[in-house]
Amino acid sequence: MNDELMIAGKAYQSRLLVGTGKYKDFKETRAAIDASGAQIVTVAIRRTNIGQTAGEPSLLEYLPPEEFTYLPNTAGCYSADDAVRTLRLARELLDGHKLVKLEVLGDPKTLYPNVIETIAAAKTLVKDGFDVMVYTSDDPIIAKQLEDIGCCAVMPLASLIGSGMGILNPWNLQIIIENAKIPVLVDAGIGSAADAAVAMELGCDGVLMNTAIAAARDPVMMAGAMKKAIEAGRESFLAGRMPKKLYSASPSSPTSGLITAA
Amino acid sequence: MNDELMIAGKAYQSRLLVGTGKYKDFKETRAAIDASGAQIVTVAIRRTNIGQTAGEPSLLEYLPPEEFTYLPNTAGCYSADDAVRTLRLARELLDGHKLVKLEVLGDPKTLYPNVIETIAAAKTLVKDGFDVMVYTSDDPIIAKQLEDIGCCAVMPLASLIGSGMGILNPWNLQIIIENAKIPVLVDAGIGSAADAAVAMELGCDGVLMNTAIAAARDPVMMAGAMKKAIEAGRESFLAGRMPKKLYSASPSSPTSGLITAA
Amino acid sequence: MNDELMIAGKAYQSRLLVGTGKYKDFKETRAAIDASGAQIVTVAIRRTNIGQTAGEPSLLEYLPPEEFTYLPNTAGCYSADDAVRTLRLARELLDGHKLVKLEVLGDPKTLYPNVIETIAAAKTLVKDGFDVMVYTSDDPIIAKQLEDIGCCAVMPLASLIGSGMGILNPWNLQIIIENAKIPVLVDAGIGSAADAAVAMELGCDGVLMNTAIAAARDPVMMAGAMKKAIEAGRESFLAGRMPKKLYSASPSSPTSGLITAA
Amino acid sequence: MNDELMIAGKAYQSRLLVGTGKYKDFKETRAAIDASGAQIVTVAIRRTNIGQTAGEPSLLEYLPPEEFTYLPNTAGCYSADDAVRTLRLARELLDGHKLVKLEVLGDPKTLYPNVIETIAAAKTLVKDGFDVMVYTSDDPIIAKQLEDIGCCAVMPLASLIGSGMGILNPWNLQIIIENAKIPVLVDAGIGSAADAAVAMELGCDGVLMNTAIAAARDPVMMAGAMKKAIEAGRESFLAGRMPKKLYSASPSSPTSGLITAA
Amino acid sequence: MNIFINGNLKQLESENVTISALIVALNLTGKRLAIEKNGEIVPRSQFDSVNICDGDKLEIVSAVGGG
Amino acid sequence: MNIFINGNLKQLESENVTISALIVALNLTGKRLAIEKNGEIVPRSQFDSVNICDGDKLEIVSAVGGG
Amino acid sequence: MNIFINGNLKQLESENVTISALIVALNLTGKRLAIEKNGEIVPRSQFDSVNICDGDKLEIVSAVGGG
Amino acid sequence: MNIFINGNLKQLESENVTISALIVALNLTGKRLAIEKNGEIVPRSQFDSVNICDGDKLEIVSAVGGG
Repeated sequence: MNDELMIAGKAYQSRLLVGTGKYKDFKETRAAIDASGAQIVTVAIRRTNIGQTAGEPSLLEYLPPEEFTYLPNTAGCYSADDAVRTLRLARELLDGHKLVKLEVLGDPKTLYPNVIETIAAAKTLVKDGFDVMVYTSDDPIIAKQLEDIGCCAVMPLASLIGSGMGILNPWNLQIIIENAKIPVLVDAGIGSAADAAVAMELGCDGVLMNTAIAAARDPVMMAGAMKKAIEAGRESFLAGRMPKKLYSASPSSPTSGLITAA
Repeated sequence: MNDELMIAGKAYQSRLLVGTGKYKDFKETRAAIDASGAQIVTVAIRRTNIGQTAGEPSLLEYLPPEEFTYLPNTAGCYSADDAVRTLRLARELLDGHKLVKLEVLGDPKTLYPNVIETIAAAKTLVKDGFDVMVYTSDDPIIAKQLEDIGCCAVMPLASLIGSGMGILNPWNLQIIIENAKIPVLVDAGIGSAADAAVAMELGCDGVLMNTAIAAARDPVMMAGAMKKAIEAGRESFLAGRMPKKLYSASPSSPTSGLITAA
Repeated sequence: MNDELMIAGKAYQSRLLVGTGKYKDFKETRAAIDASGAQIVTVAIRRTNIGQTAGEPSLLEYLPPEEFTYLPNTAGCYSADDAVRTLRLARELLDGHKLVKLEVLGDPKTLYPNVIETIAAAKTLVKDGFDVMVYTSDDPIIAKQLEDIGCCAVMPLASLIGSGMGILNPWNLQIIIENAKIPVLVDAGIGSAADAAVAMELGCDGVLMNTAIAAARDPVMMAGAMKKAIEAGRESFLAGRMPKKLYSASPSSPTSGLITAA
Repeated sequence: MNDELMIAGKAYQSRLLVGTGKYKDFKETRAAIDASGAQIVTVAIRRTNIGQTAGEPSLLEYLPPEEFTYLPNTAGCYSADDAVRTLRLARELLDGHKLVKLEVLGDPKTLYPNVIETIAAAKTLVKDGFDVMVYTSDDPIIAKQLEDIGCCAVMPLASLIGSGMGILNPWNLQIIIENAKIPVLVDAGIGSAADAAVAMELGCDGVLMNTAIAAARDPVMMAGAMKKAIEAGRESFLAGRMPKKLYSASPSSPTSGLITAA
Repeated sequence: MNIFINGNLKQLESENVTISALIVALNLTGKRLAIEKNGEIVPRSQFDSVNICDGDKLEIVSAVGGG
Repeated sequence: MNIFINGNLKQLESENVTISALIVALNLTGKRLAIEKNGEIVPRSQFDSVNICDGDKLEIVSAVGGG
Repeated sequence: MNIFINGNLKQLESENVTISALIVALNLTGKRLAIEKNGEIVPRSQFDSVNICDGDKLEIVSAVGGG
Repeated sequence: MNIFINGNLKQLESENVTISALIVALNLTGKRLAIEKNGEIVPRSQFDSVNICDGDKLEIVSAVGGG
């Protein structure tokens, strides 16, 4: 089945995007990402650790930019300015790389997005030529505004970052999906494979997660589970589920020809 | 990963059991079952259509008993006697085949199990040498009694047969799973791939479904989705999900080294 | 509004039935029951404490049988015989009192009902002339059988006794209510006033609770809250709620005459 | 119990605020509002129907401003300017009345709030001396910003206006309530009395509704149910509910002294 | 002269009409109203003094049932 | 003689004790009780007439708080 | 003679018909069947030896799609 | 001279140091970096030509694991 995810004009076979944080070491990071089948991986931009011993391994050696599409994020930014500044550095760092994940947070306790600052940053970044995948709340109006600004993908939360609470408000996501002409990816809040399947069955184009894999007892096995869950949910969505009804019209076995009728 | 499902002393690689009813034709039945990867398929026992043109194809030609483990059911039976009589005929029909699915229904409107008659039938069948996989309600006490009677697997409902409502009471299923020393399979009520993943994440040993596949817009694609969902849910259960918390303790990206600290 | 609850031919104005256990002292018990407005109160039958100082106060002095309808229960009974024996003693104790609450438990860990033993006890008690209000699971078939046996009220659980988990499976309760010609009361599992309102909105005829009141920080205030919640839920059910729809057809304010149209 | 709702320095005994739209006639409007016990009623501002027969009754004759606190709203406004203009007219209309309900909608299909325009309007209105009760989404960051701007109450939605879907995301409401130092009222989406009780048990200071009452089969009876539900939910919140646990530690009746121990 | 009331064209015979006079003419005496003239609110206290001129745009609003 | 009350052995000096007498002896006068003797309920009306014999098993119960 | 097959009356010319013969006559040769005669299962091994008599009630069943 | 690197004061003996030289001095040769000087990004192509002056504020960043 040819069912690719198009983001900023590029086609991806995997609808699972993963973060690279919170792993035991780079070896586990790589093993989990391989198991996940993800083609797009998020990275954070941080001050280089000055005075570190030369030759100390770096993330990029384990995840060569030739093999993966990097998605630099603005994690930890609480203002539009910081986010824009961070992504400009990321673009320089990654040789003009344009695809970025914008997130501007509202407070350090909930990590809930600040949609006002997010919109301001999105306008600047789009004008500046970035392909912006934007993390936001499940507010359908804000999601539409971000699309109108020119973001290449809108990424509403399922629940708070790192909470693993799953999809708290599927109805808002449904409205966002119905109204969007750009890809809608669920970002943040997924806690288990079933959560990922639910998101895809709602009609999401993809899911971005990190903690659900990295904080599992066995991250590599969970990464494989997530790969299958995303595919299962997607195919279930495309296959068209049976209708729900409190009472079934008909059992699965014939109601005629029962010997009990004798 | 070697993670087999043991039922009545036999090992199965697939944890998805499927029904064979409600398909357009036998060709679709076979295609869907192949896509599902199921090794155990349920069949109903019905009066032979007398006067049918010879050579008319039969289910068994499309699903040779050499390739699949048949699970004759008692669909449509409302008393222990009818169920026992039906399965004795099934055993004769299938050359002494001992593995059966017992279900005794309470009324034709809800198709909810009659646990009293189910227990009576289970006692007779076990004494009579059958390997009984028993469909029942999500009553943990009844489930335990059926195990004590000697059933080889207990199969509580997720919701009403053919309803596609998914798992209505995960808490009862959890109790049943905690208490059971025999395989627990969710039978009836699964409506989508996500439902199947949820069931497996609860710790079920397997899932039996029919309508969710046969009544999908594209049954073959849905069958493939179910295969992946069952595996995803199982691996997610084994991998050990992250803890849920309303507030996240920590974001996925480092909180230090932010340029914004400049 | 004249909307009485009829049980065994007697009319009650209150649809809230309460237990008398787990209170700090008899004074609090009485204060909470007065605040609840309950007319039917459950009591347990236990061995008299021999050698207790004479004149030590007893429950009956705080809740005179002339003011309240006693509902002796069979809490702690795990067999039909024990339950029947307990209620015969209760009848003698209460001068031939016929209205009783039958509950036969399945195990001490979950306190889930044993419906097989419950049915056996119900048959004996009804034959013996008792008016049986029967605690049971949310199995619609069992509920119907208990009605057919001649119980005067069927009382399915919302969730496990003392769990406060609220209504875990409203769909089963709905089926029970639709099929029943006798009063259906939710018994066990209610944790808060909202839970009680939900139960009544489903169409239950009443609710029986104990822990939700007795284990609240302020039992007397919670008892008053429960009284209002039961009445609110009942009147909401009778008033006929608005239809649910994901999108609203119409706002609450006129869409014409807006100055913004200027 | 003295438990008043303070809004803009004025104390109210009722925590239920109601709209005045969608009723059969003014007589029913008044009867329902009386039954609800509401002290604050919302009204819309619309172009006067020119050429209407003189003496035609008006809402104000049925709900004299001396008896009720009017809360003029901006229903139907899709921009900050329209909302501000509407409320300035309302202030003039109501002799300098300062308490208003600000709502700026995002689109006519979902009636979801436009939080960007809402914030802009709130700033202008607060500067202009209005006491602003503001309708918003369940975005905790936006809710906090509206509080910081100086609104006197923040009113997040439970679900879409007129949908009757109840509280779709109690977790967000919980965060808003925890962070707020001003009253938090749930506005929009309440469909039944149980929904109202759930909102109050979450710790909301009040609930504003219209359709749930006006569109009930019997609006006056539903209004009374809502009054009780609000009080029940409030008292349940104050009384402190019992803890939830899947398994109960203890039954409600004594576990010792059972005759069955004989 | 021609004025606009609530978006509709309205012809008035006489010139130099006050708001108060207009209210009477419109049969709205005693109604609780707020009035905007060319985008500016006219305080009720000035209804007698403020004149309406040709081409004025008036908004006349009242409170109605709403939620 | 020796009897069992609520599962516990109890010694009584005198023979031929009625239930009523026992209740007094047990300091339970005036309490609302139901009594089972060797598995059979003894109606309150018979408390004066029914005698207790050596080895009898008695259950004496009352109503307590419960849910 | 008259027999009942799956609840329907069926007339057979010849007497002394074996189950096997009946299967041929019913055009069911080669089908996988199980047969109950007057409530008793007839093992396939006995299809050749067991005769059908007037008034016998037969149930002939096979496996069909079901869930 | 004194400069600030990632918020920390750093003393350099020699004057007229290029970015490239600094990278060597900081033992960061071969690392994938992006550098901001006094709030302005310095393109990698200009690392050899751009000099650092006393009081300059440098941000040196790289990509790390994040979600």
